[in-house]
Order: sequence, then C-alpha cells, then structure tokens
Amino acid sequence: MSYLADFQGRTYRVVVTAMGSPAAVQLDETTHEVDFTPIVGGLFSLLVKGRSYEVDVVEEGEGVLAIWVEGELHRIEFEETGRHRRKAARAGGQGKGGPQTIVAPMPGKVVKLLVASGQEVSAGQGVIVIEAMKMENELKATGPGVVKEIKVQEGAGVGGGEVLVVIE
Amino acid sequence: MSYLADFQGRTYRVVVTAMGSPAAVQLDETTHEVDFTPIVGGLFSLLVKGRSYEVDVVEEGEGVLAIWVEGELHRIEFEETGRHRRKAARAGGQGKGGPQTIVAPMPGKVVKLLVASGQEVSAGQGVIVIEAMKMENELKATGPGVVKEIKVQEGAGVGGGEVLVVIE
Amino acid sequence: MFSKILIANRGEIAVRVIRACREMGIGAVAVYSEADRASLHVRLADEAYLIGPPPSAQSYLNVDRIIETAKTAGVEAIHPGYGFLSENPDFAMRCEQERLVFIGPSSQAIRAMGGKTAGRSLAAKAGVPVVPGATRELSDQEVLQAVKEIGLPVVIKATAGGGGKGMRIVSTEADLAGAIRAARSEASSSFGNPAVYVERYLGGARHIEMQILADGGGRVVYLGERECSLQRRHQKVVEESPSPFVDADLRARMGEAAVKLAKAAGYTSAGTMEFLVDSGKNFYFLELNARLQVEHPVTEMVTGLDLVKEQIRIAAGEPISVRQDDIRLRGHAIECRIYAEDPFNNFMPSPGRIHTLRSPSGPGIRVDSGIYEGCEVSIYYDPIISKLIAWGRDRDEAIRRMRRALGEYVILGVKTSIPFHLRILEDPQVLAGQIHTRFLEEWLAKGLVGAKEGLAEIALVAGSLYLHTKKPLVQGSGGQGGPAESLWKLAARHEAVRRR
Amino acid sequence: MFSKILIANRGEIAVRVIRACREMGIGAVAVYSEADRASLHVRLADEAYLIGPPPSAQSYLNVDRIIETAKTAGVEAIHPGYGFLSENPDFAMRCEQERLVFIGPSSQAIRAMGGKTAGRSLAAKAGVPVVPGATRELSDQEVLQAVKEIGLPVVIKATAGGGGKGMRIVSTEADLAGAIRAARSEASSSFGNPAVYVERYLGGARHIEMQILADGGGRVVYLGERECSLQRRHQKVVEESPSPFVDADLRARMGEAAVKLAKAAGYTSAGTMEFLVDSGKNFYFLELNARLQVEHPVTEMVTGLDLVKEQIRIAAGEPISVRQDDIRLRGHAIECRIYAEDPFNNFMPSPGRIHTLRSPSGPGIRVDSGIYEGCEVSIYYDPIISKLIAWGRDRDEAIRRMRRALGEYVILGVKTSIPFHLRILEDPQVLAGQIHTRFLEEWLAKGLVGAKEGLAEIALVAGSLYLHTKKPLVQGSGGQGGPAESLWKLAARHEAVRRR
Repeated sequence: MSYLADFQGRTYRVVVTAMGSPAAVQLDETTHEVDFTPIVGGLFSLLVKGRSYEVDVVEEGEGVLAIWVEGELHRIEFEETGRHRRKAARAGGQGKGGPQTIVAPMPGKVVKLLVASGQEVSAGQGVIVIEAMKMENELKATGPGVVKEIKVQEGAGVGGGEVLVVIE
Repeated sequence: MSYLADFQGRTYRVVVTAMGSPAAVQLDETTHEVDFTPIVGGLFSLLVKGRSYEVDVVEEGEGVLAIWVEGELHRIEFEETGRHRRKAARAGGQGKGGPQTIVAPMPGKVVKLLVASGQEVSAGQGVIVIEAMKMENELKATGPGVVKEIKVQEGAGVGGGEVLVVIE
Repeated sequence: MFSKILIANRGEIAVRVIRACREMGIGAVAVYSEADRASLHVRLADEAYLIGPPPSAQSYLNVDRIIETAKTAGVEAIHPGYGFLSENPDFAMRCEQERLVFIGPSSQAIRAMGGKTAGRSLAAKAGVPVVPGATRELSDQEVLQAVKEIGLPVVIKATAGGGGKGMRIVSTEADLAGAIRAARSEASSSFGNPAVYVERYLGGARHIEMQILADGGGRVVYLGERECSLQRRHQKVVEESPSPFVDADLRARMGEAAVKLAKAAGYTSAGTMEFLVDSGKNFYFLELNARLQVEHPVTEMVTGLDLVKEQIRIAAGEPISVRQDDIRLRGHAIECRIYAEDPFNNFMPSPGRIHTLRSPSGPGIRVDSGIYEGCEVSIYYDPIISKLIAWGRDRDEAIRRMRRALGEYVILGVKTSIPFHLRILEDPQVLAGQIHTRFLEEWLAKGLVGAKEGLAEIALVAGSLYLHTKKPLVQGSGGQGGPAESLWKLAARHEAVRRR
Repeated sequence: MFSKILIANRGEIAVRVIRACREMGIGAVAVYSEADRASLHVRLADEAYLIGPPPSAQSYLNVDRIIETAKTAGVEAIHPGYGFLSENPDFAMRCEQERLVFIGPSSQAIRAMGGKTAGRSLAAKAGVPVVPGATRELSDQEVLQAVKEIGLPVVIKATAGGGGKGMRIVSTEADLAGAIRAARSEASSSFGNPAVYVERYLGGARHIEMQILADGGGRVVYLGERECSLQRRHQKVVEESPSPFVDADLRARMGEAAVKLAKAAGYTSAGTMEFLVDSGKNFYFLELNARLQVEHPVTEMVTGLDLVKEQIRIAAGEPISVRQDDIRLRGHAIECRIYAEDPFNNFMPSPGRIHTLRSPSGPGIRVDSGIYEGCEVSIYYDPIISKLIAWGRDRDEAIRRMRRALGEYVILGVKTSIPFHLRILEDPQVLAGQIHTRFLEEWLAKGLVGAKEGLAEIALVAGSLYLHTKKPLVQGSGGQGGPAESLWKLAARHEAVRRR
C-alpha cells in the first residue's frame, strides 16, 4: 500500500512493503523495519532498530491523522496513491489582501465587540473579545481592511471554529 | 422493567419504575431515587440521597453482572421477569459424596500429579500441583473418594477452569 | 474534630481537600454545577449535591445555595479551596452567622488583609515595605490620576483578585483605558467584584512568597518561601520551594515580616504573604492571599506538613502541629501547573474531552489532578486541570524528575501546557535559577521552539501502518506482494497479543 | 558516568530503573520476552530488544542472550533489578569478563555473602549472631539429619532464594519430604539452582532488615531499617520504615553490625542485611540480599535518597552521595505489594487482562507499577504487579494515607491483594505495631472478613439500571409507564453529558 503524506508543506511518499513482525515501510528512499504493536485504543508501541517509541494516533478526518510521538504532535494528511480523488482545496485563504475571517479558536462567550460593521481596521487591531475558562482573549485583525460582516452579538455563546467577523 | 436478582443465596425483586434524572428503582419494599451517570466504559457514578458511589459493572454472561462498589465485588445474576426462560442448572455439583472435579483455578502448568488413576484419596489430600506466576499451588481433594480420571499430564499447560482430575 | 465538611469548590483542589478529609476520617461533601455531574470531585466525595447551572455565579459563587446545602447535608464546616468564595469576607461572615465553621481566616481578618488594598495599607502601618501605589480601590479617573503620580509601567489589579485574574500590566498610556475595562470585567466575573487599584510595576524583580500558618491560640509559624517568578500574564506557571535566590538570612527576615503582619491582622489558618524581591535582596509586600494557594504542594513536600489538614485542625480549634523550631526544609520541590491551553497558539484555552490520559508516577512525583480519561474539560471554569509536583534532594534532581514526569504525562483531546513546561525546564537561565517576573514573557517573545527533529519520520511510518492495518481486509488494492495475506497475518498476531 | 544501561529485568522494577536512568540522562535499554512485547517497561525504555520465549529460563535468565544484546546495543553497564539474575555470581562474573559493569556487588562478594549459607557462615565468623542451622547447602538426607539436631519447626530455604520463593516452614516430620521437594522445584525454576539448607524457625520474632550502601572507596553507610514482619508464605506483604519496634539504640547496633558484615565481605552497591529480632531486642542475622530490594521505596521516602541512582553511581566508581552523619530519617513510609492473586480464594494467582485501572495519587503517595489499563498480567512471571507506597509525618498518617490510596486504587480484570491490604491496615494489632512473622498467617486462619455491609443494595440498584439502559430501545417489554419513552430521555441525557 502506498501513500502520499503531506506534513508541514512537504509531501512524502510512504509505501508499506510488508506487514508482520517486523513490518517494512519505505519512506522516500529508505526502508524502515518496524515492529508496530497495538497497545490500547490509539496507542501503539514502535520498535525501529531497537529504538522504542510510544505513538498515539487519532483520526481527525478521512486520511487526516494526528500523531503524537514523544509529546510532539504531527498532523499529517495521507492520501492513498492510485485513488484518483483530489484533495479538497485548503480552507481559509488567510493570505494578505484577501478577506480575513476572525474565527473563534475555542468554544466560549462573546464578551465585547470592539468594531462595528463598515469600520476600517488596521493590522493587529483588536476586533472581538471572547471569554473561555475565565480568561478573556482579544482576537486581532491579521491585516488592514474593512469590517464586512459581524456574525455574532455580545453575550452570545460560540463554538470552536465558528466564524465571528469577516474583514475585507 | 422488573428483574429477579440472585445474590449470595437470596433472590431480590428489583423494579426500575422510572428512568431519567433521578431514576427510581424499587428494591423489595423500598423505592430508591438514583442519579445514575455513565462516566467511561463500565464505570458509573451513582448518587443516592446525596451519597456518592463509584460502581464498575462488567457483564460476565447474559444477565450475570460483576459489580464493584467501593472495592467490593458483587456477582449478581439478573433475570428479567415475564421472560419465561429457566435458568440453567448450576454447574459443578461439588456436594459431598458426589463426584468431585478438581479444576484449574487459573491458567498455568501442571508441575506434578500426586495421585494415580484408581487411587483412593482422603479429604484434604493433595491431588495435583499447578504452577502459575512462579508459585506452586497444591490443589486438594475436598472429600474422600477414588480417582476416576486424570485429564492432564505433568508438564502440560492448562487453562483457567479446565477440569484436571475427576474423583468419585 | 469535625465529622463532615462541605467543599465549596471543584476540580483538582476539591479532590485535594477530599483526600485530606478521608485521611482524617472526616466525611467529604462535594457540591457541583450541572456541568460537573461527572467530575472527579463528585465521584470521589462521600456525598455530592447539585447547586446550580454551569456559570460560577449561579453555582460555585451561589452563597445561599451552598449554605442551604451545608445545612441539608449536616456539615459542621466549609472548606472554600482557592478562588471562588475563598477570599470573600461576606461568605466567611455568612458562615459565621449560620454557625458553620469557615475553614480559613475570620471575615474580619479577610477584610483587614484579604482585600489587596487593605493588606497594603496594614502592611505599611506595620512597617513592612510595600510597592508604591494606591492603598484603596480607585475609580477609572483616579487610576489615571494615580498613574500620573507613580509613573509607567503600572499594574492594574482587582482588589479581590488572585490567580492573575483581573490584572493587567500597562506600559503605554494608550492601553490604560482598555486595561482597566478588561481588569474590571474579569474581576467581576471571577470574584463578583469589579473594584481595581493600581501600583508601580517592578520589572526585573522576583515574586517570592512566604507561607504561614496561624492558629486561634496565637501561634504563628512560617514554612519557608516559594519562588513564583515564572509567570505568564500574571499567572504562575512554575513554582518551587525553596527559592534558588533566598538564603537563610533573607528567609528569616521575610518569614518574620510575614508573621508580624499576620499577628497585626489577627489572621488565622493558612495564608501567604506575596513579596517582590529585588536583586539587592530587598523585599516589598504585595498582598496577602488569605487562603490555600494553588502551589501549596511544594511547601508540603519540603516541610512534610499537610497544609489542608493544618487548616482543618486550626478551624476546629486545635493548635498548629509544629513549632517554628521544628520546621526543617528538606530538599527541593517544583510544581508545574498543567493548563488546558495551547502554548503554540498564544495559549488559547482548550476545552474539550480528554480521550487519552497517562499519568506519571514513581519516585518523588505527586500528581494533584481533577481529570480522568474520558472527562470533559469545561469552558466554564479555570483552565488548571492538574498540577505536577516533583521532589528531589536538590534543585537539580527535582528538575530532572519533573522533566522525566512531564515526558510520561500524556493528555490528549485538549491542548496542554506540558510542552511549554518541558521547554522552560531546559532553558539554561531557568536551570541556573536566574529568573524574574518578566522572564517568561521575554522568553516567549523569542518564540517557542517547535517539534523535536527526527520524529516526523516516526510519525509518517506510524501513520501509514495505522492506516494500513485498519483497512478492511477485502480491499486488497495492489501494493507489493499479497497485502491481503500479510494483513491476515497481522490480524492473527494481534489476536495472539490479545490472548496472551 | 555511563551513557547507556541495559536493564535485565521486567515489570515494575524495570520501570523503576528506567526512571532513574532518565533522570540521570542515561539511555535505558530494555529486554523482553515474547510475552512482554507490549509491557510497560518496553514502552518506556529508550531501546528494547527481544531475548527469547516467555519462560524465564529462556529469556530473563538467558545469560548469553542478554550479554549479546548488551553488546549489540552498546551499553556500558547492566542493572539486574531484583530476582532473575540479580544475585547470580556467575552472571556478575560473566559481565566482569565481558567488560560490562554489573550494577551490584562483585561476583566475589556475591559468592561470599549472596548465597544464604555463605552469608551465614561469614556472619558467624564476624561475630554477628545468626539463627541456628546449617551454614552450607544440604542433600535431602542431610536436611532430615539437621532437623533432628535443631528440632522442629524449621524452615527449608533455597540458598539462592529471595522473595519467599523456594522457602517452606515445616512443623511436622510428615511434611518434610514434600517441603524439600517443593522448595527445590521452586528454587530451580526461579533461580536456576535447586540447592537448599535448613535453619531453626523462630516463630514470634520480627523480620527487620537494614539497608546499606557501600562504595568502591570503602565507605559503607546504613540507611535505617525496614520492618517486614507482615508476611504470607514468606512473601512480604507490607513493609515500613522505620520499624515501630526499633529505637535509636537498636537501630545503631543493627546498623553497625550490617556495616561490619559488608566490610568483611568486601561488599559494594546497595544491599540489605535481614535479621530476626526477638521481643528482647536481640537480633539474629538471616541473610544478605545482595541486590536492590522490592521494598526499597520506603527507605527512599524516609531518607530522601534514590537507591537506584546510588547503585548506578557506585558502579560507575563514584562515591556514595551522603555520609552516615547526614542521614536523617524523616517521617514514616509504608509499602503494600499489590499482587495479582485472589485473597478470598487462598491467594490463587490471578493472571489475565486488566480492563480497568484507576491509580491513586495526591499527597504522600507513590506508585511503582508495571501495569496499564488494557495490559495482560502474564502467567509466566511473578505476581507483583504494582507497589503502593505512602509517606506520612508519622506512622498514623502514613497508614491513613495508605488506606485512602488503597481505596482509590481500582484494578479490575485480575484479582488483587488490595482488599487484603485494606483489612490488614484496619487491624488493631497492626495499627499498634504489634506484629511478628507469623502474625498474618494466624490472622488469616481466623478468616478474611467479607464484603462491607450495605453495599449489596447499591450493587442491585446499579445492576438493574445498567441492564435497563443497555436494553435495545425497540424492545419495550411492559413495565410501568412507557419505558420506551423514558429510555429515549435517558439516551438524550447521555448525549448531553457527552457533549458537555
């Protein structure tokens, strides 16, 4: 089985060439012999040339894995080669000059709106204050623009990832 | 829903009269209001008149539950009333005078047979030695009799619950 | 001694107090909001009662409901933990009126010392040096006026504050109005009191605090200091005892000042005098924390005392169990506060479900935690989910143990400060003990170091094997050399593992 | 200092040594049998290598394979833990020959003192009183002869023994032959050596042992005693330090005797001198345990020392990190060995899968464990799965903390000794410290108290609600008032809980 894996802007070719104990995985040019043992839930124990790793794997979407190794999180998108599905275009589009969306980074409550619709904002200007876990967090504009739409009102509860304000 | 529950030789009538928060359960004459909240896996938190209990439930067979409350194990057999199934006769039949079966109490290895087929044994006499976890355990006859059948040989591995020797 | 105590708190501190009760043979009564029915403190308590909806103001700050519950449950005393009602003199007074013992200082002592401004003015009278600034709560206008007098930078503080809540440092006049608003708003929602004052901000100083115990018989002892200079946004992140900066002489001077203040205020129970200490070993009184501190375990580990038990004994009219001369500090203890927040994304709070939890243990390690595998970290409350404490014969061993334990600590489902702590405890200046209250902010400004190198390969390999093994067996889609067959082999191997 | 160490062991002690390595910055190399691939020590190690099939003789006792692995992995030293090869002089010698440092005494010292009979004869020569009996290994015939001389009761002991293995008390002649056979057989499978000897069995005495450290520079110190009288079948069940029976004078006399013996034997590393102590405070040397003991954590908690680190330092040629005068015992520590066995069914071993695990923590609690939720407890190895250690300012607090922690400790899937420990620590004689080596056997003969009263109702209620909620919703089988509807409500409530 062969995969293309996207991680931090690079694409890796990963081929599982043998299962069993050990399994063999070819990563770019190198083949790794791996003892891959399930422990419990998403926890696996890997032995690679004697080196022992604990690895936690959580599936966040189809082919999108959150993988912790020694406390470090790696979010990797795997695509099986030979399947001719195109990856969905990356969400967001937070590039300079384009429209910005101010998104709730966590569930919480809108404490204060610091801008009004139609108002001009500069880069770094506070746009909205969200409270969660007793801390207030001011979300700021990443670049200059004009407030196009405010999707929430003060006092409202918001979910993580919810779009709060759109700036053009 | 109404159950007959067998526990330590007594049969209790248990009726769940309402679910929700709290649920209501009638046990013999008394009705208990219970906040029964699943925590994770087989763990439940019970609040009964303010008293807090942690309860672990494991299903060991149909209607047979192992229930731990404050570190104490209760093995209870529940039968739904109105269902006209008869309980299977209790296994074993270790009564005095009847045939005895010497059963492996845990998985392990047969270290030594202390009796031969046809041999007479007295109550408390050692019959077989099983090793598990580096400890040898001598299994004894519960009453007098004659060794009818030896089902294992020395050095063999045995499973927990396996019948090793039959004495009549 | 009491037969039953109500704990008017939640999370790790409620669990901490329940454990002390159990060890003393005292019944522990928990209270919980609707968001906390499945919380660890409810599970571990002897009794538990619902006190209202999730927002604190309607539950953990709901004085009437808590008092009513205390009476229904038939407790003799209430332990407030930290935060919530712990430093609220009205609550303490209400307990006194209702003939419930408040496990903490008297309402009078809280009023005299607990409010930050009151404490400052009392300290000044008692001859203990204080940081320049106001000694009473101020209106917005008065804050602006005071800032003109004492000069920037300043720190705006909630008079009822604690835990870094309702606190803002201001370096430029432009930020002043926003900072006052934010401080009042946080103070209001956290403590039910929007009052603020202002004091000079002493950059470069250390935050060092002195733990005291005082009983009803007039005995007051100090239990050594805690170094709490590693802070972010005025929230303590790492605390230790003893401070690598404090020698026996400074310890005795600070300890005696703390004892003097406690006596002047008629203080009883456990309390903490916070000081700023400059490089010349001059100390300035900041405030009294009239309650148990989050970081009390480091003092417990070096003194061998159980501060919660001492609080309970004192509240029951018993004397402190040690004399000043018998208090010996042994070794070194360090605490990391585990917050549910994302250190790689501006420390955004990270509520959610903890789907995976593996806790450290072994020599010298203590975990005071309010979480379990499968629990929800709620959006309604403080993000401290656990405290990891390490003891060692010396500071070096304590830090090494802490790093070892942080490495064992796996909490998945919410982001936590664990990677942040690991990086802090590798910094040469931190290892040398050369820290001050702005240290972490400056250190963070340089940017957090990202993932360790070389682990990406392991992640890529593990991910591909994970996907490969979970694939339905029927779907043998090419690859080299009979994948279907090898998958069957793998499945058989898993079975074998499981049966073992 | 070493850069990498191989740990020739498994389970909780391998995990313990790995933690010490990590704190010292030393690479930890695990070895494992085929039964242990998924074990905690393999998961936590830096490196791990397979050394053979499940039976110990083919894996953890496989000297060639372990030496070969040590060379492949490039380690400088081997830590043997306890049991297995830890007191095998041939293994120590082999390490010496292969230029691998054996973390323990020299093979010569093990030969001189480690074998039980050799130690007895050396002690007698050094003027330390010993229990009457043989000072060399005996044939079956010689045992019978010796018993005639010293009189019953006697104890048959494996010369290579430890941990109660290969040990049988005999009170009647009829049991003698069987006991010899059982002792030889257990000794053979546990230590690869069937040799036994016999000594007088001193009933009513206490088992008290003295921990020592000795370095290559000739410094020998004693770290206080451990009271280990609570035993079952010669397996220690509960250990504590200090002993409630030992005063400063007896401690000094025993400590000095232990130091004298260690010096006479040229002993280095950590070691333990076991003594029987009678009611007149006379002590008799039993044997030297030439290795780390299972119960070393109680000494660590009262002295503040890390014995594994001391062992490693001594093996690397460094001096012991303390002098005798600097050793202070603080407070009291107690350990419960958590065995996978059924206390209500004649302590039958209970291997199996641990499907539920909740570990205690908080003030004064240490867990040294080799298990995790989901792990298999194997039939092949020792039934110690975890050790729970509690520290308190005094014995009373330590015991209360232990009971609190035992109450929090939930291990399901295998039977454990936890209920046994809870009952032991409620016994008035145990609380008064009035114990001896036969105490537990006599106490058990009275029968273990069964389940606490009043919990059966809770179990019945919980069981019925469990069955009720798991029932498929379609199957509304009568009952009072729309069960289908109420089940839907319940399901909705669960959902709400989950979403929270």
